[in-house]
Amino acid sequence: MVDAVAAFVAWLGASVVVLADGRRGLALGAAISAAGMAVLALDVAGPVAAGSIALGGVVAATGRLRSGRAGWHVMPAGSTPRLVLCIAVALVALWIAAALTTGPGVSLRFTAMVVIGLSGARVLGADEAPALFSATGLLALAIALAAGTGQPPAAPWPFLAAAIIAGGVSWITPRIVRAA
Amino acid sequence: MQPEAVELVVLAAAALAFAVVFSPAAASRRELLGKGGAGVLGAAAIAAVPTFDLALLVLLALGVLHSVIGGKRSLAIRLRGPLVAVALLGLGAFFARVQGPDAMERFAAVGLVAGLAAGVGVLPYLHPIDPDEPLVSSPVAWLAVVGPVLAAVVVQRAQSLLLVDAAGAFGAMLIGLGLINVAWGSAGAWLTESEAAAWRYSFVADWGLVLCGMGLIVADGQRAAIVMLFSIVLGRLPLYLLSRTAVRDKSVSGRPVSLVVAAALAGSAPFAGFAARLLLLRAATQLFWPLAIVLAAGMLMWLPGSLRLGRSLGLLKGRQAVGIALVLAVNVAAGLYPLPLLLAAHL
Amino acid sequence: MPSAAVLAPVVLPFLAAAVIAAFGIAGVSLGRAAAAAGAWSSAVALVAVWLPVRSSLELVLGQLGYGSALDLRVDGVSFAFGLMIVLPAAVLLTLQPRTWAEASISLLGVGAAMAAVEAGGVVLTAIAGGTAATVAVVLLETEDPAAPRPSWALLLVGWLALSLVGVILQVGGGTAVYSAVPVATVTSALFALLAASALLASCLLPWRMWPSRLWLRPSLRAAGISIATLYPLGFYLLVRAYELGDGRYPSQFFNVLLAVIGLGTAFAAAGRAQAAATRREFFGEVIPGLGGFALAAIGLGTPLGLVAGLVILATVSAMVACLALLPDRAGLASLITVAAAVGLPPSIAFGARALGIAATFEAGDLLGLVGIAGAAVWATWMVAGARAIGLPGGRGHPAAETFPRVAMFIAAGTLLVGPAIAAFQLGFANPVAAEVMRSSAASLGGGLTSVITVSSVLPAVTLFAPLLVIAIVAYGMSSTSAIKTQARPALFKLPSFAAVDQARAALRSATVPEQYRSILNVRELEAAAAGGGMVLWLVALIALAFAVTR
Amino acid sequence: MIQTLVSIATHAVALLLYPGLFAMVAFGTLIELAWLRLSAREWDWPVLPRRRPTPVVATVALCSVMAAVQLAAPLNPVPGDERSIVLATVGLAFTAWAELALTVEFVAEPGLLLLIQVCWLLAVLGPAVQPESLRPQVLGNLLVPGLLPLKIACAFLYLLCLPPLLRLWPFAPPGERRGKRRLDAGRILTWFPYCGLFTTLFITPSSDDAVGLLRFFGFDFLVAAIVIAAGMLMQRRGPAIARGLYVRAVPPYAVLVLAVVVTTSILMR
Repeated sequence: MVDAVAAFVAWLGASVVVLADGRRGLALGAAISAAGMAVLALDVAGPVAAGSIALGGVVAATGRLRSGRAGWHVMPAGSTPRLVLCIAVALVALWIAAALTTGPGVSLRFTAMVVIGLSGARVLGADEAPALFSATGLLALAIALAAGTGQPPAAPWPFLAAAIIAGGVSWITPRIVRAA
Repeated sequence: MQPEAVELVVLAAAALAFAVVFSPAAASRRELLGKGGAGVLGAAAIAAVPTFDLALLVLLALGVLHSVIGGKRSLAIRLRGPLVAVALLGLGAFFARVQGPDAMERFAAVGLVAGLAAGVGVLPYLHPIDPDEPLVSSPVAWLAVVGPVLAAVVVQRAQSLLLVDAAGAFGAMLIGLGLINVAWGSAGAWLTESEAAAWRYSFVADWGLVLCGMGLIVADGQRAAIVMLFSIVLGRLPLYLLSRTAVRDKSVSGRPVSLVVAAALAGSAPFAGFAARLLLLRAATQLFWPLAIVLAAGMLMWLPGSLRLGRSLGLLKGRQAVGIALVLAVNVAAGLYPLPLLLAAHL
Repeated sequence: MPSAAVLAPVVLPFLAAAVIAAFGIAGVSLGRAAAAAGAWSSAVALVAVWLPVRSSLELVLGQLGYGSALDLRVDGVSFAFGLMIVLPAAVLLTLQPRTWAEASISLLGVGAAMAAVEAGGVVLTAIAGGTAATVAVVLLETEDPAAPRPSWALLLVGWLALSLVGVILQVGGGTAVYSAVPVATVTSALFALLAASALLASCLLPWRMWPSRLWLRPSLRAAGISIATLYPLGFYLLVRAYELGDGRYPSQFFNVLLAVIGLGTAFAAAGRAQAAATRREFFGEVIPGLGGFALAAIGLGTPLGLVAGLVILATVSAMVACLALLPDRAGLASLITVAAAVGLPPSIAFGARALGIAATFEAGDLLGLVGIAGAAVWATWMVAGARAIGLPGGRGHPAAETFPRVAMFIAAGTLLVGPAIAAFQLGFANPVAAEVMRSSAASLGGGLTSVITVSSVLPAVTLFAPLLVIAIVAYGMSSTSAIKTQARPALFKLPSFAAVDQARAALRSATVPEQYRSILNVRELEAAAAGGGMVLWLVALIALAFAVTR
Repeated sequence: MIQTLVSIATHAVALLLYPGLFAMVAFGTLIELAWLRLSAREWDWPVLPRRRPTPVVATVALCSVMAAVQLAAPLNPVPGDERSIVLATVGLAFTAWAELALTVEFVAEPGLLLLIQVCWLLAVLGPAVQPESLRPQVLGNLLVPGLLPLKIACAFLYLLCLPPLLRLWPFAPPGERRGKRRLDAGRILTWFPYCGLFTTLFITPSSDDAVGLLRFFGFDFLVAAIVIAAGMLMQRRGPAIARGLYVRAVPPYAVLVLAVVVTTSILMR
């Protein structure tokens, strides 16, 4: 039951990142999604992995609060297609995770697919740096989480690496990007 | 580490060294060394990390790094290719690991092939280009430095991740995409208006043959791919570097050197491209001989584009002329005697 | 004789090219001496390797990486074709002044062509031949970018097709080495591909292509070298094809087809020659004409046809050197060259063509009709030659590169050695037949004085010698004052390929109708594909997923 | 070595005396005088050809003697197996075009003449396709019923083509000078090879004795007479008839002969 809630939370966070344009919305989404993924990682890869994801999420959210458009800007005007995207991806992921594939770890499979899918779609659709880098952070965490599906992960390295990337990416300020 | 990937990292390092030595301006040499070095290190990291997921994370980091170092194109465009590649490769690996119907395996193959195409920057996921963009931040960095290593890693991992049926679909998709890129790339190199785009399309055309080689599961296919990647990294890339000075000056040279360069770019004998084509025809003949006929016909489409690119090399003197001679000599040696390349990659 | 000696004829030109280039870059031009040394040393090395042994000497080193070992071989075939390539090139490199770059590139071409004929397998021949073609294009471009040169695409098609043949042999038969390929591997389809690549490599086609057009270049330095190195290679492949098929082509249909293509080429060249406006245009058709006769003879599939074809090819290589050195003006040199070109008796060209026609009758199965056609084409060449004697010289090319006496000596040489055709065939052509037609080559006989065919004997020495004396006396007594140089009408017009040119122009100017242009705008299509749009990327992913689940 | 020298001497004798140069000049002069006598309205002795031969005459002489020694003339010093129909045919083909080398004006209707020469080549070489033999006397000696239609068709085509090849047709070349007629040295040299080749190919070989000689030359004179008659007929009928014959009749007939050659070869395989 905990895993299911964690999966929902991860999806909710990823959806917020897709729907929000303001720094607060993006930070909140990153944090929520990381939290959900951390809980799932605890079962799959142990406390170090879960801690890495959680820490990565916190650092990412903190970094995101420093730069980007002020305020929440969650579901701004014209974001209906993104909303439809979040729901559709969730439904497809759920169908694949629960009905199509077999074996334990339905929540893990759902979360990996939905976070990778939504973050990839956000990268494809976004133009501003904050949204792009937030999605990048989530993508990194999801890739590490996906490493846990199938066979048991031998080492926590993917989670550590993902955390570093997620955390580091959010501290890249738009000024550096504009000057480059 | 995978010997093939190691060899490609070494070739990328050699190409970087060539670029630094034969680059016309001092300022660009430092930039080349710094940013180019980071690219080569990133490629090495992709090859070195023990698991596929870590490789994806390294690729993601490299993508972010490449987008941040600047360039004419917008951040979103520079970030899109690598990140979509990571997402697709991640999903591909994920589908390969979960138990489920055969379709899941095939979706895994789709994810890996699409991710590879997005990472390298070939059809259908061409990275948008800007003619005035410096080399290190242009898509050619993915096509000629990181892409080869990424391709080697992805193909090798795919062989372990995918079962027989999905592996067949994986190979078939690679060959299909390869033929599309051969046609589009060679036509683009010939007909497109801007010279820089023409050079990019010529890389895409070469990648078409690489994908076909990787898709042909026989040993000769892998050999063809590694020799073709050699002719990209240590043939087409250095010549592209040298031509960038001429392209801006719009000086088109009718000198015979441009014909020799055109021959090297067109994969004519005795350059490395011809040896790669020979191996590719061998592999195709072993698998399905009509494919060899199609490939042989496709190989002729390099000619007009290569003549154009050869002419765009301009009147190069002194150090650049020595650079061209060195590139041609290396390609002739590899074309006549590619065995060391293959042994180094354990093929 | 150490087997490494087979490397010499290939390596020596490359070495000379490197030395000339090194000195040239340093600002010192070594002139003709170095170039001549490179070429003549290759010729001497080839003879030195072959004569003492007079059987095949092979060097096999390690694998190269594409399924072939480095396998070089000097046997009867490579000796004959090697001489046909290197001798005219050596003469031209010795006499004609060149820049160091042109000399160096020319020697690269000679070396590559020698490697092509010494290669022990089809794949190596494809690589070396492709290299020789590339070098020839570069050489012609170096000398004069504006002058006509071969279509690079056409040359590349030929050699790429040959590499496909080599690959199929490797995959189907386990090897592409000429002497080791299992006969069953050479199917009709594969042979058709091999024959097509041979015809493209030497451009043995009825249309007016580079073997004719190169002679109209303002300077003939690069043209002579290019034709000397490239033209024999297509015939070399057709001769080696006999070795692949154990002395025969897969079906007699190919023998007839190649003979007809050869005669078609010779007739088309004759048709253009008899319509030539200047003597230079006439001489431009001599090489394709002789090549057509050689192809017709070699394509017959009998030992007599093969040796007749080889003797004609030897005449072709002599004429390449002669025509490149001949000035574009009237005079005795020009007259003798015309006589040699049309094969006035008792020249060696006359004897070889007569043997070629005789071979068609003795090959049986209605091939005699090819012989009749051959005689008719030869008659057309007689008309063209007679007409050309009175034509104006032509545009002319730099005096520094013309040597009328040497050209006359070469042309007269082909006339005077007519009586020695039997000896020449015995030493030059029979070893080739023995190499590629082992089972049927024994029928060739006659020794040094005559050529024995199935139904008759050509008394080369005993008939041609007195005939030669008669010719010398008769022409010695006559005077050429009566020849009137004038513009002469053509006897007939070949069907001009205007229709082909119109079709090509229509294809080039074809455009999409105005109302559909917005849909099929290539520029916009390219922009969309290269724009990296989200929709395109997602659609592509879905398409791949859909394709995979079929 | 001695055998070779003897053979060279034999061939030299054949080339210069018989059946070579001397026999050609003798036979040709007689026939040429007959032709001049019959074809001219008022007769007076023609001027002898120039003492110094032109390249045309030299070429015609060279090629004609080579053709003449291939004939199956009785007592021909050249051994039978060393004769070839190809050498004879090609040699005579050269003689038709030697004059074109000097100037266009000396050759009437060159295009049509080339067409007729191709028909003549078919007539001469056609009979050799099926037997696969190149010895003239062997072809002449073939009396296989299956080959007779072919030989008859080729013989008729051969005779049809002779008048133009010997320039007896009514097309006077533009360059021909009026006034006193000069003996045509070129034609004199070709009468014997053309007539002798017909006799060799289409009449059974004669024996190597006086009777054989009479028989062989008898047939030669007969062929010459037929050709002269045909020439005179065409002279009288005028150029239009002659052009009509050689444009609309001879080529189609040659195609028919070609069909006969192919059919005969297929049937007799």
